[in-house]
Amino acid sequence: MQGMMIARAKELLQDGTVNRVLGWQAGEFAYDITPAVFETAEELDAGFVYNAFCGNNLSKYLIKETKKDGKVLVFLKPCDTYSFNQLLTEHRFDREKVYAIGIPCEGKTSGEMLKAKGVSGITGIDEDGDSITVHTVYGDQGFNRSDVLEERCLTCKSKKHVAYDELIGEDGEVLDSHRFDMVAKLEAMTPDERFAFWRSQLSKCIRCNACRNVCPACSCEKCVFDNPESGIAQKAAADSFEENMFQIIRAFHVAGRCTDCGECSRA
Amino acid sequence: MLKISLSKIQDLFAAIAADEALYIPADHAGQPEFMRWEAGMQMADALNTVRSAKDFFFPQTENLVTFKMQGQKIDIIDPRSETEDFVVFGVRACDVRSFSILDRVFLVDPVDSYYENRRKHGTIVSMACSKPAETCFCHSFGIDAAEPEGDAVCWKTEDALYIRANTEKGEKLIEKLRPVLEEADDAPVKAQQEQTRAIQEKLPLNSFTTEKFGGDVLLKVFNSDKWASLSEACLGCGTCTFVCPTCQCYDIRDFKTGSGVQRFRCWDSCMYSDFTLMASGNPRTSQKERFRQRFMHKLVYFPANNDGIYGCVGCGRCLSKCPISMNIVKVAKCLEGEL
Amino acid sequence: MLEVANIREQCSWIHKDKATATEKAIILGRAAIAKVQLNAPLTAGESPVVKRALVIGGGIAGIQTALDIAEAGFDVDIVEKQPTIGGKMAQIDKTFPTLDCAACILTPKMVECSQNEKVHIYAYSEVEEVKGFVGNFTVKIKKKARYVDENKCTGCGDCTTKCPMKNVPNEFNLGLDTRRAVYIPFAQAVPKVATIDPNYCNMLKNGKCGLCAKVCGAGAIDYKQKDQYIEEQYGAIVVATGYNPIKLDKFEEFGYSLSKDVVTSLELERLMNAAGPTGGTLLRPSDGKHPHTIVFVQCVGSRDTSGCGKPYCSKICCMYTAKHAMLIREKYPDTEVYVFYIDVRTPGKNFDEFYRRAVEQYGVHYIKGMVGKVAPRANGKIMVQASDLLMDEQLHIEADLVVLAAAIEPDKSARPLATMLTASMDTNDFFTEAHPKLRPVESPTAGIFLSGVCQGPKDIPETVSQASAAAAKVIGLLVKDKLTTNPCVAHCNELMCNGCSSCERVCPYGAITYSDKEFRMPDRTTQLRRVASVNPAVCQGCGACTVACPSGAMDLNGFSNSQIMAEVDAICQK
Amino acid sequence: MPEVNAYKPKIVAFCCNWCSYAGADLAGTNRLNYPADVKIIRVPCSCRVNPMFILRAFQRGADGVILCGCHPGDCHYTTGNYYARRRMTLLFSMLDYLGIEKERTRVEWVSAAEGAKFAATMNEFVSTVAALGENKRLEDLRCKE
Repeated sequence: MQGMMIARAKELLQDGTVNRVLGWQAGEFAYDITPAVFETAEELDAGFVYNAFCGNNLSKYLIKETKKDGKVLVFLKPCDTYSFNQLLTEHRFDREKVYAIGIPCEGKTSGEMLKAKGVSGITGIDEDGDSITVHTVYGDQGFNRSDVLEERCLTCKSKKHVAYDELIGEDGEVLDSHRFDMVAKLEAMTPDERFAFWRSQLSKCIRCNACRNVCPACSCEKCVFDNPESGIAQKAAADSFEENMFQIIRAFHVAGRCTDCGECSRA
Repeated sequence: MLKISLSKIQDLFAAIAADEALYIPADHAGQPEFMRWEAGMQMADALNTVRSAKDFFFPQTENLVTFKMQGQKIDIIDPRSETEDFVVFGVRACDVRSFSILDRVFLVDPVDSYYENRRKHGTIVSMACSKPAETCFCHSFGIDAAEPEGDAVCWKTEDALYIRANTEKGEKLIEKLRPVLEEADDAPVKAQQEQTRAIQEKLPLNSFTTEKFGGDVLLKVFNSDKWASLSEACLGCGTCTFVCPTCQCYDIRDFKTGSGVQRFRCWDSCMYSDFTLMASGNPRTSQKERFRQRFMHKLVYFPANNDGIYGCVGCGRCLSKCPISMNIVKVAKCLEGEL
Repeated sequence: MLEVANIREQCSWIHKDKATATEKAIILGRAAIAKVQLNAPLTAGESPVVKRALVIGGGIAGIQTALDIAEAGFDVDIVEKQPTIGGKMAQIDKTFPTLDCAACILTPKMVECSQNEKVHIYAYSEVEEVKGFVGNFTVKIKKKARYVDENKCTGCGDCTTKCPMKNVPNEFNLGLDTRRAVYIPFAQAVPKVATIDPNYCNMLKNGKCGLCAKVCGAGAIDYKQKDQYIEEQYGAIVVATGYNPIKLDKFEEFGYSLSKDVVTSLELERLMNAAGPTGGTLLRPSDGKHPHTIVFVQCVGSRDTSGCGKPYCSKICCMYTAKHAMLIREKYPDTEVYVFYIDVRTPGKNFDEFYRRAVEQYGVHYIKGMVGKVAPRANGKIMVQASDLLMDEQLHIEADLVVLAAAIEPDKSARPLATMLTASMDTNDFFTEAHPKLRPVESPTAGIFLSGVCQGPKDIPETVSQASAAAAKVIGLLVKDKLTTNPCVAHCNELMCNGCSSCERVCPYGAITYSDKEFRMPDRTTQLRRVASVNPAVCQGCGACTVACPSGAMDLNGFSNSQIMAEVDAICQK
Repeated sequence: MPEVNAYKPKIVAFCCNWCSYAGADLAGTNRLNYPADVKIIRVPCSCRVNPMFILRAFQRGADGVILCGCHPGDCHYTTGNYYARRRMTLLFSMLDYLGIEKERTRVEWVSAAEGAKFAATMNEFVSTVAALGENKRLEDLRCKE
């Protein structure tokens, strides 16, 4: 897949269809992938990767990238195409300046997921179909891909691309996901239990804003939380009320605009 | 060297908590965090907590002063009451070092009395690492994960916890705990230390160093054209600054309570667009500049003003928490090529 | 700067305990002070006025409004969806309480419309789209294809007698007789122009025939005619869309679908009209015989809370039924007339006297009670079962004709029109007025006025007075060269605007538009950004956009976010 | 005699200028009594009420918030009350989802002619909220001192 993507990107750079490629770049370890912009074939060869750890949704970067001259090639996983469309309806970027290639996704995993399984000292990772072998300084460990999927991928709603200029690989179907199972469970609780549940969850929040900044629906020029005139500007949550408040307001702002891309749960 | 069997560790905690607050790393809704010990609370095994231990001395939010209005009268209330004595147990070597870095900021003239007050009342019991992770690079800053600093230091082996005092404060604490501890040979500790150091040799960041940034490189680094591509993916979320044990920027804000004003400070982040916001705007206008500020501060400005000490302890939190996996190691590696 | 703390109606008048009331008054005062501190000077804007009015609907309401506006010297257009203006009044035989002939008083007004150079009639046309705001509406009108050139047709009617398609139900006579596929609705139609019904015309359907073109001396027939779209600017719009009787299929008990001799009151009007299907002689539709016993049923679907009909009183039925009963007894004294009623409502000048005459002078049998069942018999008679509530007895009447006073409802075109005009409607699809008592002919949407039954059931005299009132309001608007606009409007902080269109989608007035503007960014670069701007002439200040805006860039003058929050704070303060 | 230390809930009522605010005036003109705990904030339309205002009220120590608008279909601005209804349904169910008692929040349609309904609604709402007691879950302790 990575090879096909690089080859196609090179072609498009070559024939002048696009000027830049928005993709992923390898990091220090096997799993710390960073979104990156590539401008030449050499850069693509040197740095472009696509593997099970390329979870980042690139659609939000289009806001910034389309402000520049020329056209940008972007690779979109099925869930990313939903955010792509949402950004488009909100006029957040110029469609003319984007060439979108849909790429298949079998669910993503992350370093965090492996670490949650107790893996530490990772020196390398091999993928082979559904099995993942992690090499660590403490010895090798094998996993089934399905056991270390990111939380959002467990409730994947669709493997179908809803926006693209071309596809690499097969398009999938909209899935019958279980994304509201947890909601149903919560709804069955009493208000007291629910409140306790949310307090415990929200007290973990360190108000680092990662969820907001990674969210493709949160693309305001100036967020109300950063605007001293809004009356609710906060940097770090001062108390439990503000922890609640941030999450309530953010949830309200993205209501109806959220595309279930799950970037927030990843962040 | 003293020790206590792991099976009796709760007795140790109880002894500490008898007359002061005790915080240990424990499970908080699925994440390791420092929590106030209550009878029965188990110590988490995780290498490091999500948030660093700087919270104890430099909390995320802290009330500075309260103004209360009653009719024409304004009362100014200092919310500080004498902080109770507390013990932070199980701090890793990297976090312990971060305190001395924070001290260089908060305890130099003018002394930050809020920080100082907490620092005075806190005793740090560190915990040596035995299972460092791939994201660890504390040794790059001369930190020995197997021999941490702190008022007292612990080693946890299969069956026992070994403890030794480093400072007067530590002596005092151990004196108090003497009844539950027993004398021990330090051979198992030595063995564990050797083993830990051997593992460190194998870690991917073992050879990572920031020494090239120590010299007169300020303008060279500052003007590097690599910043643009390095910061390209940065979301400006501030996660790195909030989990960082050495980030010390804060913002002072006023909260109108309806009957007055509560002035408080809270962590700020150089990644934010309203960081160091002035009437004229933010001097760092783009994310590239804000991104650069963070790494320049840690790698160049801080050592330049602090006897060559870097503003990083290699705890690796930013490596694992950054949503786009951009971090100080990648930045330093990319830039060092230019030096 | 002004803010009002409502300590009378909302405090001292309701709270008996002085101490708590005083405490509340202080809090309300504190809230008002908190708000007034954040007040900013409000300045009203100005917008020009297009000196032309549009009247939607060409019934008596629309005609009267148009004539009054034209009288004041302003151009006015009437849009009528039927081939002719005239509306329901043209179908009515006589009017109450004077019993003069409807056509005799209506048709001169119709003619006046066609001859007044200030009035322009778009007959057989519909409103397609409305944009703009008070003083400056842009309306797209669809002129449906008549397949007859209006300018050439002389209205001679030759085609309407030669057309071979003879069995087209004549809607003007409510289907009681037939017309041809090419037709002029009635003799006094305005414009008096033939129309080809594309649903029946053989030429249009199958391309065979073409007879009308052959007989037309003026060469006016044009089978290739297309719908035309006209765009016009108006300063004011009057809605006069009128009404229809409701469909009676939900009222099985009255047997409307079972017998031809169960008719609605409007059908009776046609049966009694000299230009109607029976030439003015009252005959049973089934066998053409004279009816000798006639039963009128009142409130069919009116004041009905069962859900089948309408909850409101249709207002005109009591009077027209009295009129019908009286006319029948006058013309055919051998006929027994029974009227079943819940109440007889006769508010209006000379109305009660009129009803008393029907009862006392003409001997109409008024029976308080409801008809339970109407069942046609094999012998052609209709069995009416009813209860007489005053005598407390069951009645069985063998009738020849049953007349149902069907409730009236707003025309079906009103609802989509209201959406286009952003004028509000009630749950019965009547247009709501800006104030039920003090602004009865204005819609809450500025520049939209109401005339006739589209606002609520009313009779002809009331309709005409309202029509003139609406005209007066329109004239009052059109004489102004400029309008001052409401200063409490929304405004957008362009620096924070994302251009996401959230506000545009919720704005009921289309007051928000977007444009790409160049901005100088803090890093000294120039960026092109899509930002919203509010047209203060259009914005009514509801504030929907301020809440829809995710970044808080939209705010409302006079009710700003910070002001309302200051009020909240002041109220909640201890 | 009123009880001296009886719990007095703090109720914020957002009232549409065109209907319920006038309805409240009518209640006043008719001397219809309702608890003084209710404080009214006038807004041009129910759709002007930002969910933020409601959270703000709870933060500042309100125990209940009620939003009064025109009956569906009667909005002075055509559709404002529909927006308000949708937004509040969402907000209230979200608060409910978070474990904040849904009885503390309400949307009610009160026309300018319904002074009696206004008073009755307020009486009923105040007693419901009073029964729940103080709002402890969405308050900001800093505002209580």
